[in-house]
Amino acid sequence: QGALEKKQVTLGVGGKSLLYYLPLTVAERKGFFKDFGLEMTINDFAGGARSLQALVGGSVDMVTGAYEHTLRMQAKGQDIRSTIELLRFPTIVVAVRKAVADKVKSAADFKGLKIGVTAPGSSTYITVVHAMAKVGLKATDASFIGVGGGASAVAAMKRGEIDVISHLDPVIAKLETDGDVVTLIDTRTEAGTKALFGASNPAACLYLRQDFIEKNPNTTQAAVNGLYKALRWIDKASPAEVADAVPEQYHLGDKALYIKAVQASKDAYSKTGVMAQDGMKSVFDMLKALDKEMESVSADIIGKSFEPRFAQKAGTTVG
Amino acid sequence: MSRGKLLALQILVAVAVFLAWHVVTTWSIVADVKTMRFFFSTPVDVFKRVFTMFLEGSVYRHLWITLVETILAFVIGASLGIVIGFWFARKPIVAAVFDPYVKMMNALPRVVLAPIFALWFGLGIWSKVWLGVTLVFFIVFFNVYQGVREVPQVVLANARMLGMNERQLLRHVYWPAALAWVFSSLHTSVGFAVVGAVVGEYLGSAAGLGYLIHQAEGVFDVTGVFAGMVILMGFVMLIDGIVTLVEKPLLVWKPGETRTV
Amino acid sequence: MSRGKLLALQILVAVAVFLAWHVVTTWSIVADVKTMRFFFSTPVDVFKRVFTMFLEGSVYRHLWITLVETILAFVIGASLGIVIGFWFARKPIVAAVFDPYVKMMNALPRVVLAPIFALWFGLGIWSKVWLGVTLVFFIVFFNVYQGVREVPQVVLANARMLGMNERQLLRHVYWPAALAWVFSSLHTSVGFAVVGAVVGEYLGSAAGLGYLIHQAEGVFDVTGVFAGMVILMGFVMLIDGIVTLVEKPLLVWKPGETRTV
Amino acid sequence: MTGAPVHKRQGGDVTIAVHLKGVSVAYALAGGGKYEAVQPVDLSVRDGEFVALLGPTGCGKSTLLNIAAGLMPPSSGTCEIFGERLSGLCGKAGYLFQQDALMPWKTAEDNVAIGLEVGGVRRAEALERARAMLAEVGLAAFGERYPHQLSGGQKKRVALAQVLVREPKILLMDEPFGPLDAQTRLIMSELLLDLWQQDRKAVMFVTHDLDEAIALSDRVVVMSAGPSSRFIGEFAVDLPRPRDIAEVRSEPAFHRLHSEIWSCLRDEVRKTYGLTNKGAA
Amino acid sequence: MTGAPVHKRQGGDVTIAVHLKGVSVAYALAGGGKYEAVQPVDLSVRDGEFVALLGPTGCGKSTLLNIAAGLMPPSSGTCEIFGERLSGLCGKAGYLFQQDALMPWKTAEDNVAIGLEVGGVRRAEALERARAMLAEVGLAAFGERYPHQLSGGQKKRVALAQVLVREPKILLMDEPFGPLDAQTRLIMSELLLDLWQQDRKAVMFVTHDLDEAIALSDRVVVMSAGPSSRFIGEFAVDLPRPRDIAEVRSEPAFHRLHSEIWSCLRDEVRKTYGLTNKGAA
Ligand SMILES: Nc1ncnc2c1ncn2[C@@H]1O[C@H](COP(=O)(O)OP(=O)(O)OP(=O)(O)O)[C@@H](O)[C@H]1O
Ligand SMILES: Nc1ncnc2c1ncn2[C@@H]1O[C@H](COP(=O)(O)OP(=O)(O)OP(=O)(O)O)[C@@H](O)[C@H]1O
Ligand SMILES: [Mg+2]
Ligand SMILES: [Mg+2]
Repeated sequence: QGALEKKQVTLGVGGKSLLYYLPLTVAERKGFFKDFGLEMTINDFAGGARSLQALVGGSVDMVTGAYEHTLRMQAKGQDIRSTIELLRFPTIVVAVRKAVADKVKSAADFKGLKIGVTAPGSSTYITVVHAMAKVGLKATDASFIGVGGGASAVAAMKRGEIDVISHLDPVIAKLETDGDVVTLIDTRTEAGTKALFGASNPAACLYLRQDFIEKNPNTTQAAVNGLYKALRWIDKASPAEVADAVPEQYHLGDKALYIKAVQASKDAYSKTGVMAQDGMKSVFDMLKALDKEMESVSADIIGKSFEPRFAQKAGTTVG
Repeated sequence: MSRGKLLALQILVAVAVFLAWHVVTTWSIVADVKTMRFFFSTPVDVFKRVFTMFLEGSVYRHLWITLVETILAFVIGASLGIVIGFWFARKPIVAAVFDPYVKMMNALPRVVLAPIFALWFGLGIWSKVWLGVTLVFFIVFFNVYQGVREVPQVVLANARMLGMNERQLLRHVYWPAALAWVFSSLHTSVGFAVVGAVVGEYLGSAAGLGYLIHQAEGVFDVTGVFAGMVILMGFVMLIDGIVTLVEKPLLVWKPGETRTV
Repeated sequence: MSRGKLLALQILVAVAVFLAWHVVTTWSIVADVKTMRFFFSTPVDVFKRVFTMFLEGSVYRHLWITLVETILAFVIGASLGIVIGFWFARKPIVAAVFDPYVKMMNALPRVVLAPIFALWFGLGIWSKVWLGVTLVFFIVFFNVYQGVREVPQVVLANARMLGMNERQLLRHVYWPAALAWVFSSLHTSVGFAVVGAVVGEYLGSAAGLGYLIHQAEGVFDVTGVFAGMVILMGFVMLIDGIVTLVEKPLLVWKPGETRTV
Repeated sequence: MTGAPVHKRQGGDVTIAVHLKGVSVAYALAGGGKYEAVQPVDLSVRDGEFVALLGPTGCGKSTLLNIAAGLMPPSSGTCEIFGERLSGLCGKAGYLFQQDALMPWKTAEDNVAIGLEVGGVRRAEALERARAMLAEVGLAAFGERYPHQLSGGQKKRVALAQVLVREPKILLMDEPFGPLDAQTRLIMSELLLDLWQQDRKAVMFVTHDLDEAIALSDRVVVMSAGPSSRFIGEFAVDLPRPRDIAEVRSEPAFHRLHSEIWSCLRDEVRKTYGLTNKGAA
Repeated sequence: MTGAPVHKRQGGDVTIAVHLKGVSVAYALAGGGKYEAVQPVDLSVRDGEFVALLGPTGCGKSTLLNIAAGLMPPSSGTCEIFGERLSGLCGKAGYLFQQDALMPWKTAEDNVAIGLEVGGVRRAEALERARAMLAEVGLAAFGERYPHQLSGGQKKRVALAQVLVREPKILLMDEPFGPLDAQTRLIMSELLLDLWQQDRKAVMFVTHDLDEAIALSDRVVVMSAGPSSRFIGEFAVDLPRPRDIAEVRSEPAFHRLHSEIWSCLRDEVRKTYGLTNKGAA
């Protein structure tokens, strides 16, 4: 491995404590970035969109965020590329409030319901709309309510202001343990993801600007290596070991519950760091179908959206 | 200065701003055009968007909701600020005891409070209204509190000698004396009422300008974000204009510059 | 009222609040205890947490960063507000031309501006500082602007007859006359400086109290959120205390209640 | 109907309206010091009596009126109003302040009417009476002006109307005719005496115009220069009532009193003018 | 050293300090109306001349001083100061306002010293001169008081010191001795005359005290009652200078003048007092 062009790097993430970004936390806590000579400052943002904006603006060097962002940026002519896949499945869960669970059995019943999503336009929103589209419903058939990321989402469901929620852990875990909801669609598992998207669906990844990659290939490689090491570690570790690795606050005050949640989504973490071609295509198709701005974009951008060489190299060099 | 000349100058400023905006998003002067557009869109696109939004008519519903929230936040916040401001100013003991708590509460980041507001008031307009109220209230409150204490002592003594009781003093002395302060705070807080409503919508809602902006932001539609903000600004000018209209006749008694004709 | 009695009353209020908080999070009166704790934690836990935070020492770094941001935001925002407020008040044409733009800018939701600030000022303290400045500035600005126009006409005329030029008028007349308004606005804006810094951190950062609160919120660690807010409040009291210390000697000339002995 | 006995208090048959008993006043200064304005003095004003208060500038005349009005507590002694110990504001008194004290946000007529309105008079009637009173003080055409649109003397007359229209039992007047020209002064004095005559009020009247003091009052009280001023002379004015204020000045009794009080005052002022300055050098 | 010629303007050898040429003033009223306070008048005050301005309350005396000070523009006509047309403030004049105009946030001595400081005098020296002037007006012990801690007459004297300490070429004085007792008035008048004598300034002096006007001035100008007031009389005061103000009142010339001006004034006030009221009814 060549000398690092840049030792001190800043990384952006939108909601570091989410299970979605577990590999990052593991790499940080276990010192995997340091192992490869990086001094990593992690900036936490209120949402993935903000971390991406910081990347474009140049205030962070790299971001762990949704793969979908790189596609959107490519479509806008911003050359942003993902370098390693962290999460194979979106881990988004669509659940329905207990009280209406007997009437709402699938996406086909969403007509006229109030659906809570993290934010209008976000991936939680797109996932539900996709599910509805599959059964012939349009987005306008239900009303979507942005409920935000954290406790306000829980509050909205507990107060009965929404009938369906499309969200991630820990909101889902909280609602599930409190027995407030019944799960309809679960993309934390391979089966659930395949059922909804027909393929894997790369979610979290590490992405950077192309010019940064070009100028700092070794630094990029080091960051990928660190995350790859974390992926390998997660693959081998037991859920309990994972729970011990993260800060205590992440446990939601209930370690057993956290272990259960890790168990539920452990399969979703990428095994190789390399995205499956059909998975990328499935994300692209979904965006194209649901977002007006993406309609005219050619499929060529898929090729530019992911650079497999770093993950592949990590696969051969990192044990 | 004549109204016409003033308007011309104001338009000049606006044109200058748009020109600058246009230039930096068209040529790579300060930064790469692509990056600039990613953050600032272009003025032409933004105004096209605003135009279509109004033409299509999709925006009216959102505008209406934000308007209602803003006005409610403004009215409730200002009323509370005025009432409690007066109360504190007239009851020094109450003021002394609660002073540190009021200041503490003013320092709570409203963004963090959003979930609690959602819990108490749901995701409808009321959680937004109360978010706005927490901003408006403090601005008005502090100014009223100060305004009441600024009443000239001798005018106050005279009013008391004329037999006014506490209620009458409020109405005939404290209130008019504090009015200039109240209106100064109202001009500041109009903006904050809008901010409260929009941020509330932004943090969780089903409609409103904040919702639109948030939606646009989620898909990196900067043009949409800026279009939302432009509408927002027009909006504030409107409400502020109403405040000024109310203010004028209430403050005619102000000495001001003596004018000969 | 004696200082002792006042303090006792203040503590009483605090105790009452904690008691209420304790009761609703211990017994299912208003709502299920589990739900209440999810949103409000319990006072005992919160104070335990604050205690450990200080004991462990992990909090100091964050506190220091937020302190620096807050103070910078406060000082810069207040200075700008004072300077531009005076400028506007003394140049009616400038004021008339820019008036609508100032009001528009005041209505921009700061949350939406955060990415632009990050673009301009990076993710270090400066983007937070400027976020705070945009809050502090407007509050101070509007009050200074009003304060200058409230100077009694005859005092002003007298000062001018004494031969004061514009600069001397500013120093000897406008400034002292507006001082009460300035301080009133400073008391409001201390809180907003903190809010600006914390919200900035909350929206994207690597350190600071806002970062801590954001971290805690992300994992539903309400105890952590409330602990952060409690620390924040202590914080504001401190800065506000400093403002009051500065204010006292500057406003000795205020008539106030005449006292006989 | 002649002057009141001096240096002797009345028996039970005459009510005493204002009774200052051993009243002294010391102001708190910033920095903990104090300034003794008035040393313990006694003063009683009978119901229906017109007392003029004279004294060099800064001697404590306004201070004593403030005490009688209940606007501030004396440092020692008590103030009794119609036999009742005063604590808080004196509701029976009307006070014409030395400074501008009109509400700047009310027009002249509103300023006058408000005193009636707060007493429960209907607005329409209050306004009517206010306008009538403004006409009496020569300001009928200025009812709709705000105070800042009036001249110094006009403001003072609005304040006068404000006090008189309420017909208080006790009148406290601090240089009511200060900024008025001699002619208007006479007219206002006549007005005041007229009203006083109709319904004998107790009046405490501060003025610097010795002629005016004698022409109007039953008794003239002279104060020494401050600090720690006290009463240095009381003079009963034994001129018949009703008086023609313009004419009364030509009576010999008037002249005698005038020169008596004048010399009492002059020595005091000259002396203290030197003293004050030396005290500070 | 005797009085100035009246009704005739001077030739080239005497400088005219203040020259109001056809000045009229109409105030804008709310609601678009206007109030003509003064109809076109001419007045010239020669350098070193002491002119007293007399007139019934509300006739426009303060208005004319404001015009001469350059605080507001006349509705018609012009004001010339030492031959130059005035636009904006008159830098050569010192103005003692009728109302309280002290800066409430400055102590008495700072209020007096500031006028020197802004003129470039070092603070230490300015303070020293301020203290000396305060001593002259009998307030040596009150230098560190804020205005709200002073009595009415004390505030007026601080304002007097504030104006006099700057030694302006033109003095505009609006009832400078209003709230002072007769004795202090005399002392202040003497002080004013002393200073004026040393370095002849042009003085425009508004007062309601006819004795004072005659005793101090070279010329007395009488205004008619408002609205649209004009000059109804000018009287040269041919009394020798230097004058002893207390003594001058016993001279026969004084008495003659006094009764002349008095009757001129009385008729005017009585007449207008009725008129104003009728105009509004
Ligand atoms: N708030 C105050 N603090 C300190 N001293 C004061 C205060 N108010 C008045 N004094 C002093 O008390 C003394 C009496 O004041 P007061 O106003 O009663 O005088 P006065 O007799 O009314 O004088 P004038 O005729 O000038 O109005 C004065 O020497 C004044 O300086
Ligand atoms: N700002 C104003 N707007 C309208 N009218 C005014 C204004 N200022 C003064 N006036 C009127 O102009 C007239 C002259 O006022 P001015 O103050 O000059 O009187 P004055 O001669 O000084 O009286 P005084 O002896 O009572 O002080 C008065 O009738 C007054 O009501
Ligand atoms: Mg007095
Ligand atoms: Mg006047």
